[in-house]
Amino acid sequence: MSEVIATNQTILVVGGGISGLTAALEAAECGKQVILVEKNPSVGGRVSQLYKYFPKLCMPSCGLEINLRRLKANKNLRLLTMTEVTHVEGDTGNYTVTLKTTPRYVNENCTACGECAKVVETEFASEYNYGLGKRKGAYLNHPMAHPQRYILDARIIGTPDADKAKAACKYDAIELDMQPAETQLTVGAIIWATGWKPYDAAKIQPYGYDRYPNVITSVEFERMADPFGPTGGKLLRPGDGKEAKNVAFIQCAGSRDVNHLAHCSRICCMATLKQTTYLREKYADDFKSTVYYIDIRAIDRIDDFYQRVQADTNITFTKSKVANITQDKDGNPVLHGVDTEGYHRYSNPHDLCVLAVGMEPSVPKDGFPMSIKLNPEGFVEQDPANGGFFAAGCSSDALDVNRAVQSATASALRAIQVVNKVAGMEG
Amino acid sequence: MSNYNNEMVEKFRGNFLKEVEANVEEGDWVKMCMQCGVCSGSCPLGPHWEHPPQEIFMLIRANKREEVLNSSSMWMCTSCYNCIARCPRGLPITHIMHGLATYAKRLGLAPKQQATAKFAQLFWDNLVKTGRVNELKLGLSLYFMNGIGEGIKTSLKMKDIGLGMLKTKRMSPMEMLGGHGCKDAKGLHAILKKAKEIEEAKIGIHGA
Amino acid sequence: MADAKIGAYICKGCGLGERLETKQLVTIATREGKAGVAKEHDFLCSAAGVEMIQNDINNEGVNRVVIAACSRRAKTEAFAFDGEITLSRVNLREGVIWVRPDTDEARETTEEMAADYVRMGCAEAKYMTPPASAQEKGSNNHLLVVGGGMSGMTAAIEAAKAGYPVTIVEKTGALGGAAANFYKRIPDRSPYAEPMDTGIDAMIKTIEADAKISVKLNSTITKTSGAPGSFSADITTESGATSTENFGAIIMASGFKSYDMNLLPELGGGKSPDVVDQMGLEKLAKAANGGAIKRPSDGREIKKVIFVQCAGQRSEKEGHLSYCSGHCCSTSIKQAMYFKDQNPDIETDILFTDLRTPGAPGEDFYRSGQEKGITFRKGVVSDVSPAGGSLKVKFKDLILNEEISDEADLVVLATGQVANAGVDIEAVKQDEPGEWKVNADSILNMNYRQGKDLPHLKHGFNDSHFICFPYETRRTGIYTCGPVRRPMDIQQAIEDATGAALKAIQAMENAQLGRAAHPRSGDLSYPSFRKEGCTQCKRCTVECPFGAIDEDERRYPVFNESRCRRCGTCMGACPVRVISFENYSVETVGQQLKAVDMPDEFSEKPRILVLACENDAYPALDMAAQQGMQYSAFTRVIPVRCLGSVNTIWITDALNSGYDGAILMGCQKGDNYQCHFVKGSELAHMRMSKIDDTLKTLNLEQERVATYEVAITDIKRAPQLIEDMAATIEKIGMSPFKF
Amino acid sequence: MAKKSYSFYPGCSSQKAASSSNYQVSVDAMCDVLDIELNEIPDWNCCSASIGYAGGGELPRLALSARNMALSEQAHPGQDIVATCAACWLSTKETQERLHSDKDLLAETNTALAEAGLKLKNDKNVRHMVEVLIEDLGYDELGKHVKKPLEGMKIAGYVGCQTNRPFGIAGESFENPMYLDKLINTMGAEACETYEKKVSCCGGALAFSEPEKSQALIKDIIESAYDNGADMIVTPCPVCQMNTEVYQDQINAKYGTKFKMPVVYYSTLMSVAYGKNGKEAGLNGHIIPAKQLEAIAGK
Repeated sequence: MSEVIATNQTILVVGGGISGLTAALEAAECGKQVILVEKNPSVGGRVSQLYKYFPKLCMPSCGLEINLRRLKANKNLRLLTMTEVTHVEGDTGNYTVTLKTTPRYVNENCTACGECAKVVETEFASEYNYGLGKRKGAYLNHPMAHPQRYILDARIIGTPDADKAKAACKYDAIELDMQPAETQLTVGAIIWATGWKPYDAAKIQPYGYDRYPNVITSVEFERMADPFGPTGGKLLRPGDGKEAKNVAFIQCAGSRDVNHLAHCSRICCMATLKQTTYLREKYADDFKSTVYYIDIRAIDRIDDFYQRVQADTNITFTKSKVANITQDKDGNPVLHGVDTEGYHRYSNPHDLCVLAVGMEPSVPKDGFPMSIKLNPEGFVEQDPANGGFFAAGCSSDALDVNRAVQSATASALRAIQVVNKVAGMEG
Repeated sequence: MSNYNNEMVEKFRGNFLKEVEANVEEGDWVKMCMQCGVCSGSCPLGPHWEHPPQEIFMLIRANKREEVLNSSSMWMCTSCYNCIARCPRGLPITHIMHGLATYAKRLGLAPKQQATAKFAQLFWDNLVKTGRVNELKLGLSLYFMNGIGEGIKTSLKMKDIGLGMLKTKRMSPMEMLGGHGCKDAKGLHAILKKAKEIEEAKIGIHGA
Repeated sequence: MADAKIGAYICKGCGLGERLETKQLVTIATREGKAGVAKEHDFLCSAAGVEMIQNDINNEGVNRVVIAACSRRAKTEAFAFDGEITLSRVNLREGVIWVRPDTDEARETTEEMAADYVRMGCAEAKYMTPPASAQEKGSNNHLLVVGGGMSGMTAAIEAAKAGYPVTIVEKTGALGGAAANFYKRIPDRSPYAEPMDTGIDAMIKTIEADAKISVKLNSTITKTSGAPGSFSADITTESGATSTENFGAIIMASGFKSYDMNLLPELGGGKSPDVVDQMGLEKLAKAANGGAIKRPSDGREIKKVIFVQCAGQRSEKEGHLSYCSGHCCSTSIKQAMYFKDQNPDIETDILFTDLRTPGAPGEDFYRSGQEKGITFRKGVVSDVSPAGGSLKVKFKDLILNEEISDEADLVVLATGQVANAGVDIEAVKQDEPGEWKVNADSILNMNYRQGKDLPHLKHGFNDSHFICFPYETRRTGIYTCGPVRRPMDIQQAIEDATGAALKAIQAMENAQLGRAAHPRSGDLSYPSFRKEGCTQCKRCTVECPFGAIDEDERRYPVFNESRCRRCGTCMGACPVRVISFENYSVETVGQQLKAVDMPDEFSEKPRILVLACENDAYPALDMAAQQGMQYSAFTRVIPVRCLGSVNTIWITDALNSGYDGAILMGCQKGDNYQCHFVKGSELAHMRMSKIDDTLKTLNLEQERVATYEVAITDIKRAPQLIEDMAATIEKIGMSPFKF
Repeated sequence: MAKKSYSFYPGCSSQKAASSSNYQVSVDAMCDVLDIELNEIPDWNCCSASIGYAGGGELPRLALSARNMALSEQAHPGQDIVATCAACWLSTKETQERLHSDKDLLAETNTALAEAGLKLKNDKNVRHMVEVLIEDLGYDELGKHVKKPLEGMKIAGYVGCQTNRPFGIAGESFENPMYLDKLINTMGAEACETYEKKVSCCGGALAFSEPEKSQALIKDIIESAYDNGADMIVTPCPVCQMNTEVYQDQINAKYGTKFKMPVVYYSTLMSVAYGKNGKEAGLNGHIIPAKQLEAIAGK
C-alpha cells in the first residue's frame, strides 16, 4: 500500500456501501480531501447485492456505475479496501485513527484478466450470495466489483492453489507473503457508514430457518432473483430445487419484537412488495403469494407502489404475525396463525417461505473504535457528544436507500463544517 | 358477590381498560398489545377460544366488558406459555388470562358450569385443606362435581385408569383417610387468609 | 495551444499480445491514424507503461493520448495523466478479444476489429481538444434560501456553519414556518418517549446572531436568472420595493400546505369547530401551553378525542391524496400525548389502517404512546357528524370486524401535506422571450426558457426521480428540501435540508472551477455553438433536460454553461450541427465511424455500428465480455454520453458510408425512465422514428436501424441484440452503399 | 466429583403413592449414582401449580411458594432450591422472579408470611433437576456413569411446556430444545431428532376439566412419536408423563388407534443406564411397561 497522506483537514469515511460512497464523493466533489475505508475487497455494500430497487424496480448497478465513475475520476478521494478502523483517539478536528489492512495477496498490478481464478480449484461459500452457491479461492465478487482487482481467499494461502495462482499471473500481481498492515492517520472528521446486516434468522425459532430448507431470508431471495445470482435468476427451493410458485412472505421477521430487534426496520415491507413483483416477472400469472404482516409500512409517495401490488389478485395480504412454521411431508413450509382481521385461523402450506429479516447495525454496541452515543437499538445518535464523528445511512437508523443517501449527504456537510473550521475558512 | 360487580361497574363506568389495569393480575400490560395475533395462533386449544387473547385485548380496549368476562375463552388456557414465549411485546399473556378468569369468577360473571373454573376451585380447596394435594379426593370430587349421576358415569369411564394407578402404586385408597399434609397447616391457613385479605382490599372486595 | 500530436499506445497484456498482431496495430496507428508517436508495451497499465506515456507527454509533445488496451472502465486511475491532453480509450480487451473466440477461423475478423478500433481511436483523438472549462465561471458563493421554515432555517444555519454567507427570503412576517405553530415535535433522541421542544426559537436566535445569515421577511422572489455561481434574484417586499442580488446557488424550501379538510365533509371537515386537522390541534395545544385543551365550540373540557388517520389520504377518491404523508401516525401519537400528559383520564383513540412508525424512533414512540394509555384501533372511519353537543364517529373496527358508533368531544383529522411547489411548468404555457412576466403563484419566477419553477415529479412534489441520487435536480444549482420535496416530519426535514445545503455548496464550488455536477462530475467540457449557421429552430432550448439554454429576443440560444450537465442532448438535437463540446462533438463520433475500413459488398463482411449509452449499455457489453459472452466480429461500438446526444447525421453518414446496420442502445424511457439525463433515450427513440424517411430515400430496409432500451443488467441481452442484427443482415443482405 | 447438596422441593405428586411417586424413586436412584444430595424442605406445601389461580388468586398463590422458599432459607441456607416437577419449579421460580421485580408484592407477601412467623429474603436460585444435571455436572460427567448403554433404543424426547417455557434451560430454544435428546444419546440410546411434537402441549391440568380437547392434543403427541419410529417417550414432567401415558386406552377407544407407547422419565432412563434395577428405577410404576428398559434393568 503506497503512502497515505492525511491531515486534520482530511475527512475519513468508514464503510464503502452506498452511504459511505455517497458521503465520500459528495465531500470530495466539494474539494475536500477524503479517505474512504472499506473492510471488504470491493465497495458497493449491500445495494450491490440487490437485484432491483423499490419502488422504481430499477437496477442498483446503474447508480453504482455512476458512483464508481465519480470515484475513479476524483483525485481528492483515496480508497482503502480490506481496511478497518481499530482505534480512534483525539477530538473534533484532530483525530488519530488506527487502520488495519488485511492482506489481499493481490497488488495494483492486477489487470483482472482472471487467469488466477481459472487455475485455483478450492471453492468457498459465496459471501456475496449470502452462502447460496460457491466461488473460487481466487475471485472477483461480481462483474462490477471495484477495485477491479482479484483477491485470494486467505484460506488458500499456503496451499498448492496459492502457488498455482501465482504461477498463472503474468503481471507479478500476486504477493503470497503480503502481511497485515497497521497505519496511523490524522483526520479532522469521521463519517461512520458501516451500515447494517441482516438479522440472524436462525434466532427466530418458531420459523425454523435452521430446520427447514425451504424457509429462507429476504436477502437470499433477492440473490435468487438476480439473473447473475446463484440460481441464474430462477426462484428455486433450496430443499429440492423445485420452482417456488406459491411464496409466503413473513414481515417483521426479527423486527418490532422485544425478543429480537425492538425497532421497525422500515425497508422490509417495501422489499417484500418489490419481491412479489419478481414472482410476476418470472411466472406471469402463474403464481400465488401471501404477505403476512402487522402493518404495511409503505411510507409517503411509495404508498402508490403498495396500492399497485394490492391490486394484483394473485397476491394476498393477511394481517397476522405467523405463530410458527412446520414442514409437511413434501417439504412445504406450513404457516400457522390467526388472521386478526375478524379472527380466522389458518394453516397454509407454501412452496417457499421468505422471512423479511430486519436490519441490525453491522457494528455491535461494543464494537466502536471510540466511545459513541448510541440509542438502545445500537444506532448512532446525532449528538454533540459525538464531536466530529457523524453517522451516515443505516448506522444512524434503519433507512431505505433514498434516505440513507440523504443522511450521507447531510453527514458530508457536517464533516465539512469541522474541517473548514480547522482550515479557518469561515468568513 | 354480584354487588361487587355492581360496585366495579359503578367505579369504572365505561372504562373497562382501567378496571382491568386496577383489578386484574398483570392487567397493566393489556394496552401494550399491537394486535399481531401471534398469541392466538400459538395457543394449543386455540380453536376452542371464542375470543383469542389478542382479540380479548382489543375487546377490553373497546369497553366490551360483558363480552370478555362472560366468555369461556380465558378458561381454555392450558398454561403452556407459548404466547408468552412468542409475544413481540413481551406481554405475560398466560397470567393475564388467568387474571381475567379469576376476576370474572370473583365478579360472578364466569360462565356457569365452566369445567375448568370448577376444577380450579376444587383443586384449590383440596390443597388448602392440608397444604398438599390429595389426588384421590381431588379426582373423585372432580368426577362428582356435576352431581352424583354424572359422577358415577365419569368414575366408571375412569376406573381403568384408577386401577392402573392403584396397580402401579401411584394411587392409594389410604389417601381417603387423611393422607399427606403439612404439619403446620394452621400457619399456612393463616398466611393464606392474610394474603387473601390484602389482595381483596386492593381490588375493592370487602366483607369477603 | 500546441499543435495536436497523437500518441498511440498498444498494450500486449491480458492476452492482447498473443491474440493480436500488435506490431500491425502500431503501423496502422502511424500510417492511417497519423499518430506522431506509436508504441506497443507488454503491460501498459504498469508503472513502467504509464511512465513511458507520461514521458512522451512531457518531452515529445504528445497531447492526444490514445490507449489501445482495456475498456475505458478499467484501469482508469492508472491512465490519469497530468497535462493538457485528451484521452481516447481503444477497447481491445473487453471490446475485441474477450468477445471473440480464440480460433484460427476467427483470427482474421478479430484482427480487423482491433485494427478498426485503433483507427477509430486515432480519428477521435484527431478531432478532440482538451476541455478548457467554461469561460464565464460564476464565482459567487452566497447561498439564497427561499423559505424561512424549519427546512430553510436549517439549510441556512448549516451552510453558514460551513463558512458560506446566506440570505433567507421568507414571504411571511416571521421565521419559523409551519413548525412555528407546533406546540411540540416528535422526539429525535432516545428514548423517543416524550414530545420535545420544536427548537424553533433557538434556531431563530442562532440566525439573528449569525453575521453570515441575513433575513428578508415579507419578501418573495420575483425573478431568478443566471446560473450556478452567478444567479441573480429580484427580491420584492410586500410594499413592492425590489432589490436585485447575486447568489451562487439556491435552496427552495417552500414547504407545504395542509390538505383542506373542508373537502372531507364525510369526516366532519368544516361541519363543526370540534373537528380539526393536525395543524389545527397544534394551534389549540400551543394556546393551552400545557394546560387543559378546551373544546373550540364551547370551551368545555375534553373527555374523549378520536384521531382519524389517513384522512383524505392513501385514497383513490376524486380530490383525495393518493399518497401517504408519512409523519401523520407519529404526529397523532404526539398529539394524543398532549392530552394524556395533561390528564391521563382523557380517552384518546387513534383509528388507523396501517400504523406507520418506522425505524427505531418510530417504534419506540409507538410503544411510549401505548404506555401512556393511548388506544389504537385498526378501523376505517365512514362518518363523523355533530350530534347533541358532541361528535358521532362511525367506523368499522377491522379487528373485531364490527361496525362501531362512538362519541367524542374532539375529532382530529390526519390530513396530508400538499407541496407548495409553485407553478407546474408542464401545465402552464411559458412566456415568450421578451414577454416574460412575473407569476404570483411561482416560487422562484425563473426566467428560464423552460419555465418559472422546478419541474414537479409526482403528486406535485419537487423530488428527485432517482433512488440513489435524491438531490439530482433538473435545474443545476437549485435544490429543494423539506416537505416541498416529499411529505415529511421535522426530523427528516432537518436531515434533508442539511443534505441540500451540501449540494448547493458543491454547486458553487463546481461553478468556480467550471466543473460539471454529476452524473458527469468533474467534466470540464462545455457546449459551444456557432451562431452563424444557427437557424433558431429552438430544438436545443426546448429539449435541454436541465433548462440550461435560454433564448434571446431573436430566438438564438443562450448557453448557460454552469447550468449544463454535459449530456449533449442539444448536440443531438441540432439539425445544422452547430453545437459541440471540445472533446465530444459531431466530428469526434462522425469521424470514428468513417474511419472504419469498409469491406466491399461482396466480402460478406458487414459492418454494424453500435452507439451505446456510456452508463448502461456500454458497461453491459463490457460485463458480457467479462462473462465470456461473444458477439459478431463485424460490430463497431462507440460509447456516447447519452442517447440524447446522438445526432441523426451519424446514422445517415453510417448508412451512406456502407454500414449494413446500426443499433442505438439507451436507458429505459417513459414515466419510469432510468436515463440520468431525463429524456435522452426518449428523444433518441423519437428522432430515430424519423430516420425511416432517410432509409426510404436511400431505399434501405427499415430493419437496418434499431433503437433499444438496454439496462446495465442486460448483460445477456445486449450481445444478443447485436447477434439479432447480424442475423437480420444475413437475411436482407449487405448494404449497396459500399464505396 | 464432590457431593452436591440442594434444598429439595419434591411436590405433591412425588409423594408416596402419588401419581409420580415412581419419578421420585428414579430420581433418588439417579442422584445416588451422581452423588447428589437432596435435602427435602421441611414441611413444604403445595405450589398450587398453574391451575390453582381461579381458586386462590394472585397473592395467596405467591404466598404458597413464598412459604416454601422461606422454609428453605431457614433450613438450607446457601443451597439452591431444586424441584423435579415442572409445575413446582415453574410456580416457585415465577414467585421468586415476581417478588424480586416487585418490592411491594414482596412486602405484602411477607406480611402474610408473618402470620406464621416466617420471613422471605428471596435470595435463592430456583432450579429444575435437569438444570442441575446439565449445568452443575454436564453431559460428560453424566456419561461417565453409564454402565448399561441403552443401545438400539429409539426414544422421543418430549420436553413439553413448563420445563421449557417461559424459563427453559439456559442456552436452549423454546421451539427446539436439544437437552433431552442429548441426555438420551448420552445414555446410549438414539433420540428422534425430528420429533416435532417435542414442545407441544398435552393439555396440562385441563386433561381433567377438558378431557376431549386435551386428549386430541395427546393423540398427536403420541402419534408423532410412532411416526418418528420411537420405542418410547421420555419426559422431564410429571403432568406430561401422566397425561401421555394414562389416557392411551381412552384415546384408542375414541380414535381407533392402537397406542401402547411407554412414557418414562429421564431419570428412569438414567437409573437403568446407570445399572439400577427395575424397582430402583421406578419401572414398576408404569401402567404401560417399558419392556426394553425392564429387559436391560433385569440383566
